[in-house]
Amino acid sequence: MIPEILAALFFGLLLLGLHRKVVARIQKRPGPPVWQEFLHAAKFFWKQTWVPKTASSLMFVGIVLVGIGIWVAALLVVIAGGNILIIFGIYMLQKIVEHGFGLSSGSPYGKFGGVRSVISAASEIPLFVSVAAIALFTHSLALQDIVAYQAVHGPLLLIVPPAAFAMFLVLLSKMPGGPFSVVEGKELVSGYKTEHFGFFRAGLYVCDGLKTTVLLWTFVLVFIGGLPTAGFIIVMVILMIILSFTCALTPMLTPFDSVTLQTLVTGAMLVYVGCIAAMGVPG
Amino acid sequence: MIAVGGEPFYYLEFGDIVLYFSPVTTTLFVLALLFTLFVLASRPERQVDIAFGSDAYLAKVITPGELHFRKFMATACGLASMGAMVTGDVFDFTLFASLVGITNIGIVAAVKNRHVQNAAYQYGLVSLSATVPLFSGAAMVAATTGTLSLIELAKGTYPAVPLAVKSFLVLGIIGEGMAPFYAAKAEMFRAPGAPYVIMCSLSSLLIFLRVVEIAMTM
Amino acid sequence: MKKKDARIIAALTGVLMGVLYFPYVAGLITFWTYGALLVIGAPVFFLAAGFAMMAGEGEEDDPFIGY
Amino acid sequence: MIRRISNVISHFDHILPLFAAACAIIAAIAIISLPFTYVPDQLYPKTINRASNLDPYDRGGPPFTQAVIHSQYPGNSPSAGYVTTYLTPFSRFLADSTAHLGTTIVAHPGGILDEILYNTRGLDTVVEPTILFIAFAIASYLFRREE
Repeated sequence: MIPEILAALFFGLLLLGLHRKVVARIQKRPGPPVWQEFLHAAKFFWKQTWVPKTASSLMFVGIVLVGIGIWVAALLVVIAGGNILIIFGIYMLQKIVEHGFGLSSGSPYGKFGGVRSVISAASEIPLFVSVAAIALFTHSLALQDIVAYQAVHGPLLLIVPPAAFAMFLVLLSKMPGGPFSVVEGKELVSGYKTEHFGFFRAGLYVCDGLKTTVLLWTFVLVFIGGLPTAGFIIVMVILMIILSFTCALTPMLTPFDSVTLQTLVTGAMLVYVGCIAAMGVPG
Repeated sequence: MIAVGGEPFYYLEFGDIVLYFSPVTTTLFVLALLFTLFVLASRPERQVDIAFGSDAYLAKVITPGELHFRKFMATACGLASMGAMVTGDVFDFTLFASLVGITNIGIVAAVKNRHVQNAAYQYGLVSLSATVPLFSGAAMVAATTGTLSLIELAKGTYPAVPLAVKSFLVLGIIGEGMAPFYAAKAEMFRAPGAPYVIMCSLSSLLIFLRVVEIAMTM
Repeated sequence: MKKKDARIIAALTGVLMGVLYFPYVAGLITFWTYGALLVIGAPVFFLAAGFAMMAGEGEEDDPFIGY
Repeated sequence: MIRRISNVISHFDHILPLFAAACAIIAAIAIISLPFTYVPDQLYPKTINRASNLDPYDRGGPPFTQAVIHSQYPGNSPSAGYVTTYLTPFSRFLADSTAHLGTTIVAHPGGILDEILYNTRGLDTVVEPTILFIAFAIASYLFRREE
């Protein structure tokens, strides 16, 4: 399992580097090298670190533990083909981790990042509607059952495209620089990350790397199905490039505009799922 | 039956109310437990504010009395969410949810900040009125199926719960602080005392996750 | 945390995770037992290693307030 | 349009009307989807004796014996049905002499908590008073805060 975790971490950081590269090329900048995020993580790990004077020290340190722990757990659940609700539960916990990072230091900038992250809690709701849509077809939420269903009936991407779109929006809200990424807006210095420096920040990069891999992998597993390893890598890279294009070509919304938009999407999804449920599932 | 949360591997019986530990409920339970331990063990941060007009800044300090009260409330909130995570009974779940709503107000009730207090007041009104759809949802589950036990409902031998009843239940939980009704909750986050205010958000997220599981199980 | 303690914790968790990998591959301990160990051990190892190597010695600093 | 909506939802004074509107919509959907079928095979059924002084709370039968309760898992609570009709002597006196006492949760220690909750539903009896006491704790803290 250790090799898988390290591979997922490395791959996720590379994907984030690719994201930066693509966005930079769209903006006619050369952009950093693809392994830039990895270099960042390594650089931060070897910097002198301490806990700020005003911080709630246990929370300040503990939240890094929680952040890394939950994403390792999420990765293990994906590897084992476990329940998709657990993965999404962990995904929602990422919100709490953001609050913890932002609020525990006592810095006003971190605080703003944390409050922003509460406001953007709407980004999770489309997720559950798409889960409901999936459950209507597969009658199970275990990843291995979903993959097995798709092996028989073809990818869910073609069966329930709106659910895939809703989950795509969810992925988008976790990408740096996307339209819904209000938590990391540039006017907030570094948002919730402001006060975590040194190896705490390196821990944050570990979280980000694992998170990127887990989320993209889950998306591919749920909506496209089982593939050989090379296939997974190729599809995830393609998905990442699509996400990067979306991020680069859309403006960032204000916090409550992003809430409104996501709520409207959720409403539309609810109507859609209601229609499926009312008409009965084919097959 | 849709095995939404996976097969339970342990049952804990309190009379008719049976707590069950399936992979999903156990994960949520452990997370609630973890943050409750944080609340118990950690000291609050001193929130730094910039004093406008000069280059001074001040750190807000939480007094011991306020600290104890908020720690108590946040712990109660953690216990309530832990209960809500594993309970196997619809009515018991709604009780835990309303307990979470009340303790959330308690967490920020001690803060001497007019803005936060106003937000908490509005939040309190919403979570109060949310108990109406919440409990009526539970009551209608009992009326339309004859049982309240999720374990029995999951077996599929009872009549299906109408969609409108499920929406009542979900709406009641959403009123406890999920989108788009959490504007007050976000303002409550401006209160100092990081470990305690985090409990506000954690409890409503966890309870929402759980109600999704419940609505899909029924 | 004292640097010495951090070093001991990092070494302990690192060795534990490394050593138990072999019985896991051999099938002696289940996936989820070893998984639980990793979920707890990996972040602890990471932070303890960080503390052991790079913990600041001097007085703590104030948070960043913008100037 | 989106901006106008977000202006409304961003202000916490607006969320109560917003929530009320949401409740109204769901209630309207519920009314449209009526009738729901009532399942007569209910847990905790009871026959109401309108003549009793304990009217809505009287479960029937003499005190200190086991009332008939249809519970979900009878094996888990062999003593179910005993305490539902249990009254302390003083409560018994109140119940015999007036129709208006001993019917609320705080009326009298040993009075009737709630005829369904009491001892048929183990954990609920704990959670429900807890909610009350937490509410009392908040209220008393706020009241005494300035001292």
